[in-house]
Amino acid sequence: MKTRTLKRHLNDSFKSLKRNGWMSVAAVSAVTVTLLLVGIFFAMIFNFNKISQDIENDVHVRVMIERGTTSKQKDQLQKKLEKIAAVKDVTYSSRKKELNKVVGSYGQSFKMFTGDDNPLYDVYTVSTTKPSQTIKVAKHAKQLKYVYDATYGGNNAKKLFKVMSSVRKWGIGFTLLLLFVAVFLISNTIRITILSRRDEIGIMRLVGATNAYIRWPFLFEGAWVGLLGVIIPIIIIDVGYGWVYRHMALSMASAGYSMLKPGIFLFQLDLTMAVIGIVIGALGSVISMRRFLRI
Amino acid sequence: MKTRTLKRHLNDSFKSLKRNGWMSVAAVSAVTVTLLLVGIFFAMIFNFNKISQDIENDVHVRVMIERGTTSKQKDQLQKKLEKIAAVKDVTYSSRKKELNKVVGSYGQSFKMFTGDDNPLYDVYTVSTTKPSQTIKVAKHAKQLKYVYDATYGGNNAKKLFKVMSSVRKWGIGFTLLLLFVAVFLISNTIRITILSRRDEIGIMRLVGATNAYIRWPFLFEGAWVGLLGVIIPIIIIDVGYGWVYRHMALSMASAGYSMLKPGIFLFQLDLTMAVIGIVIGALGSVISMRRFLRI
Amino acid sequence: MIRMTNVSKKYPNGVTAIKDLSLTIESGEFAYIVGPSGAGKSTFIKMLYHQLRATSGKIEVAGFDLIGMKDRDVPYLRRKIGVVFQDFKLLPRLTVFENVAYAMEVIEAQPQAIKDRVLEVLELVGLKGEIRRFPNELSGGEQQRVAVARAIVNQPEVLIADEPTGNLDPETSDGIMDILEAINQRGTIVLMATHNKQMVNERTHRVLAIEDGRLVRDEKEGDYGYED
Amino acid sequence: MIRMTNVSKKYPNGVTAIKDLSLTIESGEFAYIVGPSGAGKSTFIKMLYHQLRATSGKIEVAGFDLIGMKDRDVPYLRRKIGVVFQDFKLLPRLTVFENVAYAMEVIEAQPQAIKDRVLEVLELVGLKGEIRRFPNELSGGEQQRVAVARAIVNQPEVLIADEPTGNLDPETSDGIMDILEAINQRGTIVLMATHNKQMVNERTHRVLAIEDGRLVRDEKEGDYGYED
Ligand SMILES: Nc1ncnc2c1ncn2[C@@H]1O[C@H](COP(=O)(O)OP(=O)(O)OP(=O)(O)O)[C@@H](O)[C@H]1O
Ligand SMILES: Nc1ncnc2c1ncn2[C@@H]1O[C@H](COP(=O)(O)OP(=O)(O)OP(=O)(O)O)[C@@H](O)[C@H]1O
Ligand SMILES: [Mg+2]
Ligand SMILES: [Mg+2]
Repeated sequence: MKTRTLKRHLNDSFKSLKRNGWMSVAAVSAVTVTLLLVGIFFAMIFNFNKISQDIENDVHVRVMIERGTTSKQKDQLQKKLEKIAAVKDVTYSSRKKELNKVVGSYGQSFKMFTGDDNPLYDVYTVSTTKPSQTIKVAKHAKQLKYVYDATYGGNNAKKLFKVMSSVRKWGIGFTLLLLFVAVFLISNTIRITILSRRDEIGIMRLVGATNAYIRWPFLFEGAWVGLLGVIIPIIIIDVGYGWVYRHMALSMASAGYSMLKPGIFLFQLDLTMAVIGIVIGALGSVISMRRFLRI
Repeated sequence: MKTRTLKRHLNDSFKSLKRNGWMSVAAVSAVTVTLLLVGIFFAMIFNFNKISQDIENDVHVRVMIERGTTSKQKDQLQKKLEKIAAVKDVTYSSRKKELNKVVGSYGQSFKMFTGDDNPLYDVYTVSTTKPSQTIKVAKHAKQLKYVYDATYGGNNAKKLFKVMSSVRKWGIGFTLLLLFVAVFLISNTIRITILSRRDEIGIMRLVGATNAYIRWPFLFEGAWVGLLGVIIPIIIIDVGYGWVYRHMALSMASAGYSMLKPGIFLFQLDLTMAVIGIVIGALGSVISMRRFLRI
Repeated sequence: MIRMTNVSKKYPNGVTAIKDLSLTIESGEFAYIVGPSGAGKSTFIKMLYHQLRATSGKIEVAGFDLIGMKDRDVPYLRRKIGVVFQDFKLLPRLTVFENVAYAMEVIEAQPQAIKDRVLEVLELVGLKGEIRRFPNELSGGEQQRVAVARAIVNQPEVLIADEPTGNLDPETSDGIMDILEAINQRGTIVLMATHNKQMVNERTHRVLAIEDGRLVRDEKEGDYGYED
Repeated sequence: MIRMTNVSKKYPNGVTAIKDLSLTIESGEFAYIVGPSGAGKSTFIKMLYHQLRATSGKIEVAGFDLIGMKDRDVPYLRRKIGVVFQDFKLLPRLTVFENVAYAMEVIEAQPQAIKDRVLEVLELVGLKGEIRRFPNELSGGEQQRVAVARAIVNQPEVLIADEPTGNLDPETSDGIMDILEAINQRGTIVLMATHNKQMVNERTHRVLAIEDGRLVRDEKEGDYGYED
């Protein structure tokens, strides 16, 4: 294609966008609303994922050390623990400290067991790189020397795991669904606008335009619709996310979790939306007009 | 309006729907996809709500009874507990039983404390009607006679509360957003189809049709588009939800939670979708054509 | 009766298509509107059934005052006027029968009356065999005849036709003219823009010549008057 | 050269609009197509530039074999043919200038050449003052003249005009005819469907009469031939 022709196509696409008036506005706003939904939902689902991981990562393996283990042997044990695949870090907590924790949640009456009466064990708290590895690590740890027992969170944690992972599975499914919906709705809107212009396309054919020649301005017009449609969602998402991030960060942090940092995440999200809008706008346009490009 | 005229309008709307061919198909499929999204999302969010409530409801207030309290006094206490506002039910668990629980999660070494050595207390487990009342109930219980202490879940539960409630808050926000988006997208699609028929509307005006006369068939046509558009989502949601329910029910139950029962829930969901589709289809149609009904 | 007093029409793009035009057409008159392409004939006609609002002046048609008319009264004016549009303006999604019937349906006529009357006028314009077709399945002349049928179906007080024979062969044109004259005989005002010199000269009626938006000639028994 | 051999055209609705029609038009000829409304003139014309595919028979236009032609070759046929459509077929979103220019743009002409040539033909049809207007801001006759301008702008090998003067006053019609005859003088085939009896009789050329889909008359120096 000559640059002159390309320029003409670009020009034509602008003109057409402008002269289609309300039709263009309606198409652009369909893209806007769809992508706004996509953007907000994606921001939510990815953060939910992040936080649910934070929660899962809260769950550790408690490795109880047999009584009478010397501190050298403990060091040995620690090294062994650290070598288990998927172990991130290992922290030590004496039985005394452990008792204090129990006192905290089960009441003052445990206080009488301080000192040698303390029925608890010294403990290594082992955190894993992947939450799903917790059970495996616990089993492994149990077989090590000097280990009295190795437990992990218990029933509550298991439940939480299950809920989180099923919510996340549904989240992925819904993300894909939403993507499909967005693609469909945007291309469908473009299709309707093209349907209403079939006569125009027919006339272009009748005065000797090749299909390629007709297609280009429509392709560009679809792309403009997508581009214009993506601007508002990007602004709203970027500003809104920043606001939420600033206002939630503290309360999140106090609960031990954190949202995704705006920088890269927003960039990726914006890019995703722009690609959906522009690519689907352009492709939808070209694909919808195919059937009008006969005879 | 005469019934004859009404029949004619209905007739005209059918004809028009049929004769608009691909345009009608495109409009109907826009409604279909939008409502499918709404339906699936609503099914998810309401179930998520249900389950998160189940989880929250798992959290109880543990009221420890002072040692030496007679069983008659305990009954008194139970009655008092039951009288606290927002208390749903109160179950008794002896210190022996409690110890077994501790043994379960902290290891066999506690076994030595059975019998009179048992450092634990008899306990009333109090469940509240609203999870948010837990803290209040605990405080109240603490001040009662024969009560040694009253605690609730502890740190983990608090975290969970926070996460759940914020997820739920976001869920409501997103539900509203999705509703708005659905309404907008459906009416926008209808608007585009009407825009492409402005000439038609103009001709109707020119041959002496009143605005009301022109409006009715368009209103009905919009309603048909909505009605046709809602059929597939309803089928998919009903069948799909039934399937998911059957397949998830067991694993859910084993985790102690349950999904919403299909019966009434699906009826409400279907109704919501039908109302959105049909009402917005009809209204969108009438509102979009307003500006073409001048001169 | 149609009365225009000092009517002007300026389009948004700045073109003044009708300039200070005054005329009166009495009930029962038959008048041609002639003039070169772009003279303002269609603009003049469009103001009569309120498709266009005059920029200034007074217009009175069939007892309606068109200036300051409320939008909701416009349909009632139009029901007294039958119009053959220069570009036909048929409803593309309705069949020939339905297009003509539509004009009767809007006044909520009886279904049987509609059926009878529509078939009657379609026979009159020679299209009884095409009632199930859609406008895009018709020849240019056939579409024009459907437009004529629709304009006359309600037996209007005023019949306005913008080149009703532009796409017709002389024989068919004559048939249409016979119909229009018959309607005129029953007291309907017929107002017809045309470029058909022969017709204007042979079937003499009042002639209104418009040039560049002005009424330049108004003759009771006129002729087309332009040389070629 | 245009050659049709035993061509028939049956529409999907069952109407056979052209029946076993054969004819040859040599380069440089000027031919009228006459016949009553609905005779099949437009159908005949639409087959020549492949808007319609013949149901049977052979068609050859400007060196192209139209039967079994591939869709992608159709534009190249059409670039050799200028067409004035009965319903104008102007692009509603383009101005008068852009509409005419479009036919030159598709063959990727130089911008300056386009500008010069478009203004030239618009002047020829008397619309130089309206180049910035959109089709719906034009009178019927003006739209028709834009259609004529677009048809001739590329100096086509074949010029097909379906009632190019139906909406024009006799004087303007004469102007258009002058243009068509001048183009014909330069060797272009001109094929023109018309109902204008006077024109056919005064400017004598070959006359092809179609009735009910059949070629019923083919005269070298014919006349309109229908009485009224
Ligand atoms: N919608 C419009 N907007 C702007 N200008 C217009 C519009 N319609 C017509 N015009 C201009 O107004 C003038 C009169 O147009 P009109 O259609 O009344 O002419 P006419 O006498 O009917 O011509 P014809 O015989 O070609 O149909 C013309 O110059 C035309 O270009
Ligand atoms: N798209 C179509 N589908 C079905 N039938 C059609 C179609 N177009 C035209 N016809 C029919 O074919 C016949 C010939 O139509 P055509 O348009 O060729 O006539 P014409 O000679 O051009 O008439 P006119 O002088 O009125 O323009 C007519 O009976 C018409 O109703
Ligand atoms: Mg006109
Ligand atoms: Mg024709």
